[in-house]
Amino acid sequence: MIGFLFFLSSTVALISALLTVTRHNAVHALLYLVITMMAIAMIFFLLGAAFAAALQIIVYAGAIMVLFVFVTMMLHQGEVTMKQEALLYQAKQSSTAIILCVLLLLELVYMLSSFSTAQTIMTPINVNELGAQLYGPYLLLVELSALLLLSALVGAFHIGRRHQEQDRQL
Amino acid sequence: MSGIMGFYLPSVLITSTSLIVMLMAALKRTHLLTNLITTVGLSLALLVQLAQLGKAPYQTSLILFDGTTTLVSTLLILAAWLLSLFLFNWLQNLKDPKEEYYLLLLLSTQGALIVCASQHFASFFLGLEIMSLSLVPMIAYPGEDNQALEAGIKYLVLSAIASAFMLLAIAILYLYSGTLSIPELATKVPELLSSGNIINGCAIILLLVGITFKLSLVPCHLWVADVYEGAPVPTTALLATVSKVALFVVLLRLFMLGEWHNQTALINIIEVIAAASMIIGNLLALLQKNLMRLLAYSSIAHFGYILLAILALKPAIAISNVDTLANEAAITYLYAYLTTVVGIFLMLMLLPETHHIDQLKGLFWQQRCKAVVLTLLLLSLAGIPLTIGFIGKFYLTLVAVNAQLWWLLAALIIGSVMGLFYYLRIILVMIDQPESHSETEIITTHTQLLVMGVVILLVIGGGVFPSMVAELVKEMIGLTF
Amino acid sequence: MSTLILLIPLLPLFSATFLVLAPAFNLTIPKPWVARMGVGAVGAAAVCVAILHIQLKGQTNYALQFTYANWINVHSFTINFGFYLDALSLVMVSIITGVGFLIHLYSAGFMDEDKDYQRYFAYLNAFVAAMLVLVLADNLLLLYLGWESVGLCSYLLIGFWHHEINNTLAANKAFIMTRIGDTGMALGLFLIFYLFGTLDIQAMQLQAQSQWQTGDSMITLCCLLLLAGAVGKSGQLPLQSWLPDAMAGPTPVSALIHAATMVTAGVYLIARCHNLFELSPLAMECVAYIGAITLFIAATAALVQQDVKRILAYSTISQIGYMFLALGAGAWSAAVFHLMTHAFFKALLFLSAGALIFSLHHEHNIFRMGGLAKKLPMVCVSFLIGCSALAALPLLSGFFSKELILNRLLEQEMYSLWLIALIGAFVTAFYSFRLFFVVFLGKATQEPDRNPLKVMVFPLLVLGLLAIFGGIQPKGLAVLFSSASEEHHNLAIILFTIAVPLCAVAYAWRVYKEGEFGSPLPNPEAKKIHRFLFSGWGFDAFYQKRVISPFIAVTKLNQNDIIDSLYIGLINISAKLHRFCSQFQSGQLRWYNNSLVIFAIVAMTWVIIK
Amino acid sequence: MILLTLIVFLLLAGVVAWYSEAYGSHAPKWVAAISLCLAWIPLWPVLFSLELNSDQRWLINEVHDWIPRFNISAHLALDGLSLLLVILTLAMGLVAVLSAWKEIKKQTGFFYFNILWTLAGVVGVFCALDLFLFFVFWEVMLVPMYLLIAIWGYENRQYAALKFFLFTQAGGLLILLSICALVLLHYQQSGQLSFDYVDLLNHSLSKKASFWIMLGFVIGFAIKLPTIPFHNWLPDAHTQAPTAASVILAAVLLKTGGYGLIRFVLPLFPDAVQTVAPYVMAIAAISVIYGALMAFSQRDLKRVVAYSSVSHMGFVLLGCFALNAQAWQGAVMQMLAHGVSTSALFALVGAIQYRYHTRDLNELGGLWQTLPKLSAVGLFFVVASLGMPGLGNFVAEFLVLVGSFETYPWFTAMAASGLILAAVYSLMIAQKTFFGSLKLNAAVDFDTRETAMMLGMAVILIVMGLHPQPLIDIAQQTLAHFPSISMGAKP
Amino acid sequence: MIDPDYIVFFSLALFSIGVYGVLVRRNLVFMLISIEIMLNAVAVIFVAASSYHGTSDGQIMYLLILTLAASEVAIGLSLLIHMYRRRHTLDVDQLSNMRG
Repeated sequence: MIGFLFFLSSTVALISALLTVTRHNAVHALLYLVITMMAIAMIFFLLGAAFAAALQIIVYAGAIMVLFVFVTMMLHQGEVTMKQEALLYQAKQSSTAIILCVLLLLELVYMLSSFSTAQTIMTPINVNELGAQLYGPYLLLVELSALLLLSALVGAFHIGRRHQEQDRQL
Repeated sequence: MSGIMGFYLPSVLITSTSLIVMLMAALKRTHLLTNLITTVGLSLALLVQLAQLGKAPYQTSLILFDGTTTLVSTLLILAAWLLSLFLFNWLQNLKDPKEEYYLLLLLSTQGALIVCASQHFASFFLGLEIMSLSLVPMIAYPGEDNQALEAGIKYLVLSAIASAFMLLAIAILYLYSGTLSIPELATKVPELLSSGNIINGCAIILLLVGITFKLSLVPCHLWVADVYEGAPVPTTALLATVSKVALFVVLLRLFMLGEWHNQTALINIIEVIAAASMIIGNLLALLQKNLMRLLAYSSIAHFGYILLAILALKPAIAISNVDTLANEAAITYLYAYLTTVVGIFLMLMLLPETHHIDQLKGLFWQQRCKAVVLTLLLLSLAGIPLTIGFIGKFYLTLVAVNAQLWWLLAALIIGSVMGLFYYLRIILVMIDQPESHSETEIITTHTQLLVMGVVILLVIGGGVFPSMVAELVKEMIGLTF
Repeated sequence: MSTLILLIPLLPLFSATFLVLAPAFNLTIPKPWVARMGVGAVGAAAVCVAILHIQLKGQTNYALQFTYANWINVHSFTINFGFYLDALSLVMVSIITGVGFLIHLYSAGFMDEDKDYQRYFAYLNAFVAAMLVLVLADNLLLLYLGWESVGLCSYLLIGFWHHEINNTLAANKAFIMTRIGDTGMALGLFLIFYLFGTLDIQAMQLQAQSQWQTGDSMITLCCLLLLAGAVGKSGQLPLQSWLPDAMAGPTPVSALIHAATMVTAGVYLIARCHNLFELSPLAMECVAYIGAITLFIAATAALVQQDVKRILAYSTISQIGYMFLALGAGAWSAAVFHLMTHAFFKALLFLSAGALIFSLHHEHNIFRMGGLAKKLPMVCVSFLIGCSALAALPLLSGFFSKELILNRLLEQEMYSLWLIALIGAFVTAFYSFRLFFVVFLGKATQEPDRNPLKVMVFPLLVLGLLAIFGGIQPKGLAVLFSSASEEHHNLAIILFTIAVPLCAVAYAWRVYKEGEFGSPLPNPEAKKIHRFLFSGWGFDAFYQKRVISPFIAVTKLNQNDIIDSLYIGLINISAKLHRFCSQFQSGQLRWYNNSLVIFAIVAMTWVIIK
Repeated sequence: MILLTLIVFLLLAGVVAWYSEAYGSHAPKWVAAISLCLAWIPLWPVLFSLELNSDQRWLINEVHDWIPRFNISAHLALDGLSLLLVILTLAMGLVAVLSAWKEIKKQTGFFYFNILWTLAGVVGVFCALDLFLFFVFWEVMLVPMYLLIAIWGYENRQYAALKFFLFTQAGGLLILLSICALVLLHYQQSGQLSFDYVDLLNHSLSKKASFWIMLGFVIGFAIKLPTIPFHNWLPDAHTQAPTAASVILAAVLLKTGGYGLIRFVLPLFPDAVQTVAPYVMAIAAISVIYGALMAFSQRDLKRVVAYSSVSHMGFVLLGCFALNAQAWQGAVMQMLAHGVSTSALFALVGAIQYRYHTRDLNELGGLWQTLPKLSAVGLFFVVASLGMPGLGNFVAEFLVLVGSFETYPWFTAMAASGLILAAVYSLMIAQKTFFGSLKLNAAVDFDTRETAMMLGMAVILIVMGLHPQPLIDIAQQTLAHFPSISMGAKP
Repeated sequence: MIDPDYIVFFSLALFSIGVYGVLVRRNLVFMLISIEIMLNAVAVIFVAASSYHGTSDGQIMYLLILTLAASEVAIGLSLLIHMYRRRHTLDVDQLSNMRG
């Protein structure tokens, strides 16, 4: 059952990921991406990482993707953008990239397949344990994450600031 | 406990300074005060860090404060401190708000400190991201500047991709070894290798993608020139020194632990990277007229040179047993590179709007002091004796000869000669007599004189009397577990 | 006595140094004092030689060696400043100081109007000093010093009137051609040092005699290398062509350097090293043949020259050829004897020619002269004496020495060489009287505007006397070379050899008595031969074509240094590579992304393959 | 402390000269000239006694701590060879200053600063016995020389300066590699890390190792010497350099190459040297001839002299690798004599250039008619350069050739033909410059300063030619310690 | 029970898709999206490995990746807006003023 669910969700995730990177319409792509996120959350859940699955949906699909959608909607100008995008990306012209990606995948798979994990028993990690670790030996990481977010905040704030003359243009 | 606190104190100081700066910006923006606070904070951090030199090492599962860490941390803070001294004048000419820059500077320095102290992939990764994500806004800082924007986007996207590759590598390592701690991993690597698989190699390659990108080594060097050119000068300085040096320490740590010389394929790859960086980096710089691009290319070459030290860490067939010399070589070269390059960027900050080599024409006759300092710094980059650059190169040559890396040494020679060519070309331009002989000595402030003095002291003092540097480095390298 | 010998070269040297350095210290010496100094120094040297003669009077077999100072001392290589005096060097010293003094005296008058009076005497004194060092040296390196120094002085004096570019070219030619020989000689010195471990002439020859067999190829090589030097200096084949051009210098210089002394240095060298040469029959043969061929070629070339000095120059070459012939035949003393007599009569001839030129506003072409016998009687007489001695007319000095040589050739049964020498004698007599007749008989075409000065006449007188009565072989020479030749002269042959020059003179009289000359030659063949002879058998053209032109062409070709293009190529390649690498810096973000991925793929492939 | 004092004194004098420009543009040259005269004072006691130390090796031997990490010390020592070359350096430095006296008008302070620093570097090279220190000086002297050429040079100065620096730097790096390899191999054998020459003399390297290390040294020094095919920097550098720099370049900088060969290559690798000797001598002989041919074809007077340097320095290389006492002495003498004669020629060309602003042989001519003193002096040095007996060059060349004839007669014969070619190009200089009809306007002849300088050098050359024994004896102090090698190759 | 090999394969495939997106898309939005996909792919391995090894390290890494993704997106989007304002396009190929 778990196996089947895994196959199902992984197939969904891959297909929607593929669709994500090939769409011309950014909003569509983002919606496919949300589906991918959901599917991945499902896999997390199957792996026994319930907390991760929840975060995947809340933070990723919920917060980050919404941010994306918001920005995209802001910059989206309907048909014009679509036409532009159609010019910018044509699947036919991406044969080199496809070859590269397939090569990369094959090599990675080949290299990793040379090793088989002996242990295949899953031990779910509960939130308790996670929290104990996170606020125990890894406390520093939490603080550093704060710094990371701070720098992102300041950076985004500074760059995203509206300039006087640009206001007039928009 | 106080001893342990001492190790954290510089970071705490820097972080607190950044918080104060943020609060200041939120309450009332005063550039001068912000500058002052930053400088004071960094000075304090530098002092504290200096006091840490020579202390017994300390480690947690995430962080390692050994001699190397403290020494390199000192250098990193020093670089940031020197930059902060020059920032005021430079930022004054900018239309954008100024305070954020200090904040980001402090944060990226903090990130670098964490990177160079990390002995756990989580802390390494987080430090790295703090550093690079703070750098992105710093690169794209001038809002009016299209080139800065372009550079910022390029850096962001590429560094995200590089991070993704690095994360993949870490994930693979974690998947198969079950640990994220670097020393623990090192103990498990032989076991992994014994089963005759290539996972370790695969992971290291992926990690190398990220590292070569951050160190701008060939073939992942393409971004560096564009970003240097587009970014504001102090950011470039930070990119060229702090971020690279911090990362290199991790690379060094990684290579110190494992039994790398058994993995010929990897060694081969690193050899090729080193040789290609030396040759291609210098070739790219050869006829380059844009100063920033030139410095970018030369930094490629310099990190190619320094890879020699990595390769000499555990040589397959050494001439003689020289203990930790390769390690010392790497650190000494980092020291030389960092001080010199920071010096050069500081000088360029004093010469605003200098992008093209020809803009330096006649500098020697108009602003003698600056030109002499710049000349000395360039000579140090070129590795001419009596500068710290030569001492670094001497160390590298010594260990490379010891490890019998003859082909790489040939590349080093070719690269050095090419390098000398373009450094000398800059000097030539500076001493070229301008048509109109105008003595427009731009007044240099006391701070600037002080900073130039410090740089010259580090570069020439270290070159003429290298024993202090050598002894310090040796002592610090010795402080390990 | 050692001081006396030392003084001989030092006196002229001091004078030369003083005259050279005076302008450097802004010291102006009045002209008469310059002459007094220059002439006086050589005169004093001559007096020293005279004293030497008196002191050595009665001794026949003497060899004095004095070491004055150490020069170079490295390991086993020891060279001293030392002089060696025996009969040979005494003869040479006497000639140099004696004839030298006369020529200096003559120069004081001849150069009277030249503004570089002082420089002239400085050079001339330096030359005398160098020549004296050459002949007095007791080792080959010191000899080489003198040897090169005389070359240098010769160069300076040939190019004395340096504003005329041709003069300096002639000087260059002289120096470089002799330098070619000198380099061979230097190699000879290396070889000698290598073989014998010393450069001392006497010690070296002693060793050679005691330790080496006759005909050893090493010895032959030594001799041939020394011969190369001698050939160059003495204007022998194949390095003879500089000497005619060397006439560009002032005439007294030609008399002193290019007739009496320097050019005979080669003869001196071989005579000095005769013990060595005796060990190598092959080398001796070479010397003889070189001499014979040279004497013939030069004599025939002298036949057709028009410039009075060139005639004399070719005749000098030819006469030195005789000396070489004598040397090759082992007639050492005869060679030196001929050297001496030649010095007298050739100096006389040159000085007379100088007087001629002096009187005729520097006219050199004999065909523009004529009928001067009455107008310049003094010159005419001295010319006559000189020509007669040159032609070896009986009882003049040249006769005795040439007679000795011819005799020796017969004794050695070198008949072919003898024949050449005889033909040479005929030609010599012919061209010398051709010169005399053309200049002094016939119609007067040019008026002399002045007569030779008194200081010039006196040397002519003395030399004339010497040319007539100088045919007494110095006793010491015969003893030195131990060539007490038995006098079993075949009277018929003697008469025959006397007759040959006389015939030649008669024939010349027939051809040139009425000044019927200068008419165009009848047929083209004769013209061709005339041109060939006139050019000195075409050596100059040959060298120009085969050596100088290719040399210049090669150097021109490589003017920009072919090796430099290697480095320029390197620069170009670097620039090309730079542009190639820069292509990849396209600024395209996606290409940069690609580079990361490609690197990962390639690196992993390598790991997999490994 | 004597040697350190000497070097530091020169460095300080340079700084003083630079700053003295504030007191007028004439001040620096006086500072430079006076300090070069004062620089003799530390050497005074040595010059008089010439007494060796207790170890019978050095006149002065001083060791100062420097980098204990690598056991590198500032080991400065003076023996016969070094003494001769240091004397040459100081003397020719003075000549350089004098020849620049009127020529340099702009930035005089910095000019004399560079001159003095170059000289200090060269003195350091000649005195350093620690290989690391030697290398440091070796490179340091390049920078001020580079600046001299690049700032005060003629038309194409930047190209020439770059070329000069790059060539020597490439050679320098090879030397650095060799030093490192030598030191490490010695360390492995003896367990003692040392850069000291005296320690390293006792190495026992394998044949292969010593061959390669020696090759690095030889190529590095050959570039500096220079021999073909590494000579191309020289004509350009000489031609474009200001007179004073040309003088220093010719007089002392080239000598560092020869000094390196004699000081380091010969004693350190006696066996390896033997294996390469025939090849190196062949190259040396070709250098002699090639340089002479090139000199003849040039039309720029300075280029002629520069190529003649290539030819003359070929004799030094020949002498070094002939491996016997005469040839070594000859090589040392050649360095000294060439130092004097060629720098005199450069000073002369400088004087001509100063007066006529041209060095083109086709434009010159007939100078004797207006400048008799200059021409006479010029003729003297031209003659010296063609190896006239009685002058220093002859003694040197003769000794070299005598020595090398014992080992390789054929190469010697080849090199000897260089003597003929020397005459060819030297006389061409004389003819095209001093003789012939006058093509240029009259000019002022030598003044007292120039006359004194030139006559001084002439006297030195004559003394060297007629009484070289004192110099030979001094050099013998060094050469006596060389392993005597007899090749035993009979012709 | 999920075979670890499948998980690895899945995440590598996802990663490659992300790489593909980065390589071919010229629109900056899509590039950022593709990077998110790559990060997610890595996260899958971390979480899976965490489960297999029974250590919480992997999940902590996942949290960190989450933080990183958020920060990166924030800065990336702000740059994107900035670029759109100045250039009126999102085509990164037009960002090639600097080259050589």
